[in-house]
Amino acid sequence: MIANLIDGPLWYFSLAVFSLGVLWQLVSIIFASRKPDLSVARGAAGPAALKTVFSRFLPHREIRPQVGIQYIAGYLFHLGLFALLFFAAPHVVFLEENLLGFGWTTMPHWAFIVSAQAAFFGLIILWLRRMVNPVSRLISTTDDHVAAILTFVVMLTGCLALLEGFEALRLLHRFTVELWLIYFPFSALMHTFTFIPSRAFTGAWFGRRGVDA
Amino acid sequence: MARMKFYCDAERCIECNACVTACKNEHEIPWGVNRRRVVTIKDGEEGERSLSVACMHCSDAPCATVCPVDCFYTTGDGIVLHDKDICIGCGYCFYACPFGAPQFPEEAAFASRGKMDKCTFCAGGPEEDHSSDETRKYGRNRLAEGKLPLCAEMCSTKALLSGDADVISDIYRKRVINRGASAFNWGVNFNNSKISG
Amino acid sequence: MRFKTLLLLLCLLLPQFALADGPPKKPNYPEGVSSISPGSELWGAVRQRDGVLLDGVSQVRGVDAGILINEQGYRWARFRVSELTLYSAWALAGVLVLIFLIYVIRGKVGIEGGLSGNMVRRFSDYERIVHWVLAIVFLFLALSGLILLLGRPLLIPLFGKEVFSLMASASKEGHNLVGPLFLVSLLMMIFSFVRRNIYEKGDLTWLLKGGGFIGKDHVSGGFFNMGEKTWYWMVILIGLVISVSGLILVMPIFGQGRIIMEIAHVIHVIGALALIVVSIGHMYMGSIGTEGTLEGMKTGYVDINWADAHHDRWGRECHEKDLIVSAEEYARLVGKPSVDEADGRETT
Amino acid sequence: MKKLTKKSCTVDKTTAISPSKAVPGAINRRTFLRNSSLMAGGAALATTVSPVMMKKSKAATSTAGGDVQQVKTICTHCSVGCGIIAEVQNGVWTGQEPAFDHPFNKGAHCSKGAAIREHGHGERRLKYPTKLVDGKWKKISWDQAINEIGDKLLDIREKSGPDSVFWLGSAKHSNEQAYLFRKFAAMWGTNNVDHQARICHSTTVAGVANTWGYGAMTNSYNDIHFSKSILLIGSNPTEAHPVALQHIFKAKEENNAPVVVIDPRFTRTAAHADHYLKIRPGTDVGIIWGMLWHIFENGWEDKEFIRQRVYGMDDVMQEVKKWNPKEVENVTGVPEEQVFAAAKAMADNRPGTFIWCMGGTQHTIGNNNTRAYCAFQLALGNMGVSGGGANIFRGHDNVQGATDLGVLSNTLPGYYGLSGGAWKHWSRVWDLDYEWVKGQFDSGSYEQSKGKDVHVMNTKGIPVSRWIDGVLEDKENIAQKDNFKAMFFWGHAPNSQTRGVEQKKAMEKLEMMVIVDPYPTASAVMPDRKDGVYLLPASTQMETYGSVTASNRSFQWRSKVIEPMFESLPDHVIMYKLAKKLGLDEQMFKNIQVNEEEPLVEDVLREINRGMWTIGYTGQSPERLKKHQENWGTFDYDTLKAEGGPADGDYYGLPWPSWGPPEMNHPGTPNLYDTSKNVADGGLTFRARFGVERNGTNLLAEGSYGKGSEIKDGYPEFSDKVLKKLGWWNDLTPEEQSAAEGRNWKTDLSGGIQRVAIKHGCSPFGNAKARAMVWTFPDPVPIHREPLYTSRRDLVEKYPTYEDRKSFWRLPTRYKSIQATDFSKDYPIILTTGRLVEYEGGGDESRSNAWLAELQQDMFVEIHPRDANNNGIKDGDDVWVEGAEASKVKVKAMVTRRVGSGVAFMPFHFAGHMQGKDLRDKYPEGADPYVLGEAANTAMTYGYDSVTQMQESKCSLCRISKA
Repeated sequence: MIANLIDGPLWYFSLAVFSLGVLWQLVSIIFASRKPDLSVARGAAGPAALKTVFSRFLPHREIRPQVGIQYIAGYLFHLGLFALLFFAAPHVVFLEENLLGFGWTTMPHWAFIVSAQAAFFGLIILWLRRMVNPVSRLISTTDDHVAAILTFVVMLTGCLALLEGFEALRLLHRFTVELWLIYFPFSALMHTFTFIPSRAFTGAWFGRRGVDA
Repeated sequence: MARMKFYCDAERCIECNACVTACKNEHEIPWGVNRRRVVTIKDGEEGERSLSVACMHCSDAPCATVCPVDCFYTTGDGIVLHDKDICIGCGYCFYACPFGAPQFPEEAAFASRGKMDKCTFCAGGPEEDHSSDETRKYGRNRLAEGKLPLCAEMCSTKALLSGDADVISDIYRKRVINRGASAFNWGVNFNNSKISG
Repeated sequence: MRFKTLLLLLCLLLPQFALADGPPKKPNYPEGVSSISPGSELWGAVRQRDGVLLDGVSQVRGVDAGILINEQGYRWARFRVSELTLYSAWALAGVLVLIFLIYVIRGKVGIEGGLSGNMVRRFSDYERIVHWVLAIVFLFLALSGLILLLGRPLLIPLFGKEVFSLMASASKEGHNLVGPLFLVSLLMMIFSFVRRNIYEKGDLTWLLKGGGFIGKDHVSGGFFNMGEKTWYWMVILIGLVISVSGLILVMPIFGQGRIIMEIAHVIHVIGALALIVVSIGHMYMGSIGTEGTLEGMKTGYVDINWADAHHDRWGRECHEKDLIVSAEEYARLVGKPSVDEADGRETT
Repeated sequence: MKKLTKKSCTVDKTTAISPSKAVPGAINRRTFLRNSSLMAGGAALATTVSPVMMKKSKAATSTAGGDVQQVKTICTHCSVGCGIIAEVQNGVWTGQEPAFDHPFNKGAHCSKGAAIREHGHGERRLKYPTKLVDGKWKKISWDQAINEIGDKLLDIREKSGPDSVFWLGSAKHSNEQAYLFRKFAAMWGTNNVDHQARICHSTTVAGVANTWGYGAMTNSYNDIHFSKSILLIGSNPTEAHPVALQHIFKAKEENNAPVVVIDPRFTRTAAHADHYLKIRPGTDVGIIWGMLWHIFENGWEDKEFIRQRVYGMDDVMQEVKKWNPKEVENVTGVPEEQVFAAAKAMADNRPGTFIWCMGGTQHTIGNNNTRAYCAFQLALGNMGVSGGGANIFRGHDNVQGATDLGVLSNTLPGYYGLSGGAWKHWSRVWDLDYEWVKGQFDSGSYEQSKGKDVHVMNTKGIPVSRWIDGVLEDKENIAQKDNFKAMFFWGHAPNSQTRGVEQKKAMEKLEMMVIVDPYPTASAVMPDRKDGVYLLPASTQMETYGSVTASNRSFQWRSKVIEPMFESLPDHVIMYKLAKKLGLDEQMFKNIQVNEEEPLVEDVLREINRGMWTIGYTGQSPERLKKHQENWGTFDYDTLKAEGGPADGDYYGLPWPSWGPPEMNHPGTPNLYDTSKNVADGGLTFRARFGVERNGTNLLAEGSYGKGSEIKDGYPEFSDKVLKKLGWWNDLTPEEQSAAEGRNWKTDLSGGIQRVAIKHGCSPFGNAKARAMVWTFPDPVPIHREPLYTSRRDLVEKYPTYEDRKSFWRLPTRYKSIQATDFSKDYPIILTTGRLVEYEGGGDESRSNAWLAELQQDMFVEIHPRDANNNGIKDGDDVWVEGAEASKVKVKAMVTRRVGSGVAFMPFHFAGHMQGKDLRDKYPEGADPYVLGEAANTAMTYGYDSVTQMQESKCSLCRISKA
């Protein structure tokens, strides 16, 4: 009963919400009315935009001394999550069967586990820092916490279902995933899609003003 | 009620591994999983003997004792079976079993070993007899067809016996009586043959 | 021979694993005629052939495939289900009762003169992150571990096999996956805290005074007192033992045989139990046990009076170095709404 | 509880088609599959196999609903001939049940038999006709294949003559296929046809046949039940014939029969023996004479038996005198008390059976060994009695049949030889003009006899053991028109033959290689060729039907279990296609009905029945064999005789000779030369094959004759003249008389002569002495000769090998010139080879069977701890084993006391590696066996028997070094 709901309608619903939501978000960002930039162009916007997209992968020289564990954690989490999302055997097979109709080479089981561990570790530390560091705690919104915890729960249920022997655990994982998908477009999770344009925008904005951002 | 047992006659076992392949044949056991194996001791030396080992369906089975999820049960025939829907693949039964009967399909770093698989005395599992589920998880159910385990039935020298403990011991006793008469029983003795006339 | 040494190790580790086999004697056949269960007789004979563990060969590949009988397995199983489960259950119950009693008897240990509101910095952000990571991982592992250890006697009656095997499977997979993280956070813990946890003079008196449980007055202590240091070293040392034994269990790829696994398992469980039991005490002391302690791990600041009370030597240091921050300063630092913020105006 | 209650046998077998997946977690497995595609070979195995099986079982499940029918057939893995009950469902082989009522195996199997259902999976089979086109395997159609091959053959025939094509047949063929194959060669016009019997028991056949008449196992596996003692030499049935052990153990346990094992290795058989004699390889004659020395010394020989039924035992005694215990210990390495104890055990417990296999036959003096064995049994009077006899365990499932049917370069079917008379006889059977047959052959002459040219048709062809030299030897040195240009490997594994490296060269020199086999075999990958190789997928014996002759001469009927898989075709269909292409079908199938392209198997057997009078292949009609198959259960487990039932009185499988036409209802002969039975009931005397007297000595039996014989003494073989002399001529019907006129018991197609002889209680082939001294052989009395590559230089002078031969079986053959040089310095370790229970023969089939392959994943060499330590080798190391001819193999070292110090052993089933190089990628897609390894014979060396050209593969020299 519930199983059918999770495997069926809810899955498609969440998928729809996710894709439409993301699409709508991006579109609305693109067509958001912006004031024309009247500033005198002191530099090229394009290259700066491109540069910034990449330069932002590393902390600013000025603040490097203050850079803490959260940077490493950040990379651990994002890379780990990416790997296990797209190269874990069960995920690939799932996508192949339910979405794409084609699969690709997967990583060996041990690598899957290792990336999962990296992601877990990273996420926990990131969240802890959010809580521990007064500033970041102040600026954190409920959304941030919900997003973090939701993602954590998705990963947790996934790892609990590793044996692939129990239907209930699989459903639980899939259910949390569906919640996550539904929540995604309306949350900070959107940064998955927006971080590049936003960086580019900033880069362009400063670049035009000849500021090396 | 009958009490099902395996017995391997070390005087007859010749390590031909028929029991091993018969089992794989009957239950389509995948590569790497061996419900039954033949162990040879003193390999290549005087006194070499082989024994075919699988789940011995112990009366007081350590696997059942130690299983954290209590997935083992003993049938009325004294056959120790387990429920793969309950099993969590923790491997405790493998540590506990003196005979190394429990098998796991995936033994790798971090691998969740997968559900344990072991000799079922060709008696399937908890599911409906001959249901496709039973066959998929535990292989065929010969006992329900009134047949005995194929490994024993196909043993090249009838060294491996299976069935009601009493019947087996009768067969065995007959053999021992025959051997009792024999000048040479346990072990080869080509080296203690002396000029005697 | 490999097994002999293992066996030795085994006996050293667990007396109840000691072997009860007599000297090997050759089976003589005609006796067999009267045997009712040929199987037992044969296996008896096999056991006695070359002593305890019969090292054979098999065409079937796999760890220990050549071993005909592993006596230890049986002993281990017995030990696991009787002693281990039983004692661990008692230990847990015991410590909970104990703490309850302490709480009833002593209540929350306050600070005479109450809290001043003036704080001193005790832990940096990083240190607190490390602590909490370790804490989270540890709690998860402890919980999942206990489910596996005590589930059969305690939880199956409650939930039934089907449901419990779900929990158990989840626990096991989670335990295996998160396990290694414990080692990582443990290492972080070592590096960030080791300096302040080296024993020094004065710790002994703390011990003699029973950590303040005996008598009303507080016992003098440094940044960390004897008790905390001991707890720290327990965590580190036992933690390492648990991690190593855990890795042995989760990676069956180095051809480690069943016996090693059994030993590893026993060590793992005993070690973990020790930590869990003590950790309960630690949590109690750190939270409802003593006033103002939790603050230190939450915000990184503790009340100066608390410092003077519990860690007078360190407290004195703070006074001398004048590290004390006023309540307002503190509120600003930790981003708490300060006193004059009722009308919502930002004062930072 | 439900699960505990047993249900009745209302089995829904559809569920029983077990989807291999023993555990849930399909996802893992399928991704395993995906991952594995990245890996190669062994590494991938662990992961590829299960999915492979899954797919299969899915396919199988799709056939749900079909009801199960049980098919009776015979195992194809060895000569024991175990019965198999296959359960088939809508054409899918879904199950295998033990054949408890089968008289040979009582449901028992070895690992091979128990895994035979894998034939129904056939994952690694050769799937369609394939051709090598500039180094790549290319799928082609049957028609294209047959046409191209046929044209090439005709072209070669044009240029080099029919003798330039070598037809290498197989002991895996059914009797009918083997017969057609031999006939095919005859129609093509060459005697260059041969098969594995050459390299397996040819010395046995020659030695035994020349001793007492027939070259076959005299008793049967079951007859061992009556043995009071058992001697095995150069035989390891626990690995080669496991099911035979159930019979041996019966005697051991119930008759308290001592088991004597003589072998260089402490084999698994030896592990169950009472006496074990560890000899130095190649000293069989020495040890046997050593035992006889004690027997004669103590007067234990059966004097009366010898007087009545043995010729030349005195010469043997003379030779044996030289073999005093000291000499025996010096040559064989076995101390006196062990030899004595063994001899005494055999002498005290009669009748004793004598079992030998490849360990005795595969030597340059193989024929000496086999005759020494015979002499031993004759001395103890163990011949012609139940429980005694020479129980020669043959190798392949139908090597006995293929030998009987003359898939050999030196005879036509039925051991008729190649004489003009033989050809005329068979031309009559075939109903063909003798001149036409003759015309098919090369018109020239290769050798002379008594100053006269011998027609090619009557000259022995080149044997399989030497085909290499048939290709590589200079044209001038070969006694035929030209070298081989094309080879047919029709069910043959090259790795079962010595001199692997030269073999590779030979394969590369050929113009065309045609491999007809269910598997590509090593032949497909050994040579570095770019083209000119054809792979034709043959069906297994599970995919066709016909008769097969077990080691004990019993015929068994095989039923078809499943239809030919993939594009494979049964061998006889392929033969027909080829014959048609070569325009030989008219003659070849003159009296054989052909449905579409499949010759009717029953008709083929009937033709066999019409022609094979010599060895009594005449009584086993398809009808009688099928009747036996249907009534397995009615035959007695000990005597093999049917008590009651439709086959009442018959011996199981009508063990040949089953005299006369089927109508005569001869029950078959369970034990050869058994005078205690009436010939009509399966009794016999020794065959009068070698004349009636020699230099004044009578060769016929004296005072010994079969039960119910009207001639109370020895007598010659029967012919029209003999009948007339005896006044029995009129017992023949008029038709028979006209047919028998001028003929003898072998050539009288009416069978009248045999009928009458038997009617009077006589053996058609006469009643003579067995000869312990074969004056027609290089060594009339078997003597010991050191191997060509010997480590005992000190013995070479005393026991030298033969002189080189200029032209022997059309080829120069070397002996002394090799032994002359001392290799023992550089190659100190004796190298011998043998079998493993999991694999069979070349192993291409069994190594492609996942259930078996998993149990033997590495090619290895057994070496003694002493040699290991001397060469710094540890157990499990990779080592180079370099043969005395400098070809070497890279294998795993297994340090064990199984072999003696100074001896190394390698199993010969592996192939697919060549001198350290892995050839897996050279196999056609998906047809590479799961397990590959070095072929032991790559390192084995030159050396051929002085009578039959049997290869020396049991005794050479090598050096072993860490890789």
